[in-house]
Amino acid sequence: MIIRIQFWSYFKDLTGCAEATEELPLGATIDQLLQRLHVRFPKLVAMKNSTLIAVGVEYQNRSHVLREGDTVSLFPPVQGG
Amino acid sequence: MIIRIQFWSYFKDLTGCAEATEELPLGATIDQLLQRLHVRFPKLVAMKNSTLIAVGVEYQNRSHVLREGDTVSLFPPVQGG
Amino acid sequence: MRRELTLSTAPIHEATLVAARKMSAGMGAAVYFTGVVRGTEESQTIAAIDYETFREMAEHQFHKLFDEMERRWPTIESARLVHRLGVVRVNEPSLWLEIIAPHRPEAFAAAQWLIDEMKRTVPIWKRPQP
Amino acid sequence: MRRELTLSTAPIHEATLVAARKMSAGMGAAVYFTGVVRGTEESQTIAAIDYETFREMAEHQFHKLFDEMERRWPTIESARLVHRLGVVRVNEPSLWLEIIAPHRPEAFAAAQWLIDEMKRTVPIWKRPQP
Repeated sequence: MIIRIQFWSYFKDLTGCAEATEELPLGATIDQLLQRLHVRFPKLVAMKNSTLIAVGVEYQNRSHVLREGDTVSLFPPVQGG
Repeated sequence: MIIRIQFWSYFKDLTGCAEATEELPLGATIDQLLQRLHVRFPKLVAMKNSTLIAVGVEYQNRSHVLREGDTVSLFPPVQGG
Repeated sequence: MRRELTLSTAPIHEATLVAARKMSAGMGAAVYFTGVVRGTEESQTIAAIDYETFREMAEHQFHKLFDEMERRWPTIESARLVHRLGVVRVNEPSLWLEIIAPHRPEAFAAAQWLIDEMKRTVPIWKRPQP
Repeated sequence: MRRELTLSTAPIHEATLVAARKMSAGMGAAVYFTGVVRGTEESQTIAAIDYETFREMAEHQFHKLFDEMERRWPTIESARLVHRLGVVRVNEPSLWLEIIAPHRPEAFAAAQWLIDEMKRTVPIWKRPQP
């Protein structure tokens, strides 16, 4: 299945792009997606422990199972105000 | 000594006046003043436990010793806002 | 700490007060409280509240509170407080307060503290008008 | 609970927002918070902050917070929040919030809670500009 990925804030600088796609096996989790992305964008590895993850507009944890058509957002801690 | 008394808020309704004077012996306390006023304005007696007392612009308690020229204010609990 | 105290029968124009804000570059937080006359007082419908003050003492007590506020929250840059006197109709503001500080927590804490203390010590009284 | 959310690059006109307040006769308290860009960020002098958002998610997360606020403080009549996006210069407001409630305590509590939660969950990020 094809998963679309969005990067926000300085994660765009770290990856050099705002969006990417990955092809993953059916039933893959966010954790599996992150492993792929850490190979492809090694600068994200250092951010591992502070990375926030959303599918669509909801936060999800790393064990969340992805589905065809999902858009996954990765970003650093939020700082509104 | 002559002490001037001011009544505020509904204490004016209870006494029927905004100001009064009392002649008290030198060294008299607020407590002695209150005893006089309770005789003169009996409707103040019911308010005894909630009466706030100031000399000039400072709160004082009942044992405070008055001085010639003092202005004593008596009023119910404050309710700003 | 800059302080500005107004006890007046004039209506409170919040928009004008807000527009007059002064805030230096180190300040990040402005907290405002507007107290408005409610249509009921102790479950009775009212049309207005008549506010009375012992002005000289009220000003003195407010300045004591500002002094204490400055001791408790030394980073606060400014406090402005307006309390309306006389007849204030339902839905009109009777109290307006602005606290300016570098950060949120002290601005919120000081604003709440000041209103609580005012209600305890500043000689202002209300008379509901039916 | 009435709610109004604005995420926009337009400057925040507080006086206009305050003048547009709607408040029913049962309400006695309006609490405002204005967050202003400070001249230093992590002890570096800055000229502005550039705010970025993931708008669709930010709106969704704000509305979840409004829902939760309504559950926690059911007496609150209205919440209005404006967050500015893009470049906001030092001394200009980036955040404006209004909470209207019958009484002070819930208005202050809800205002502080909403800002704290926003800073935890709403996808908005800052980039200081030298």
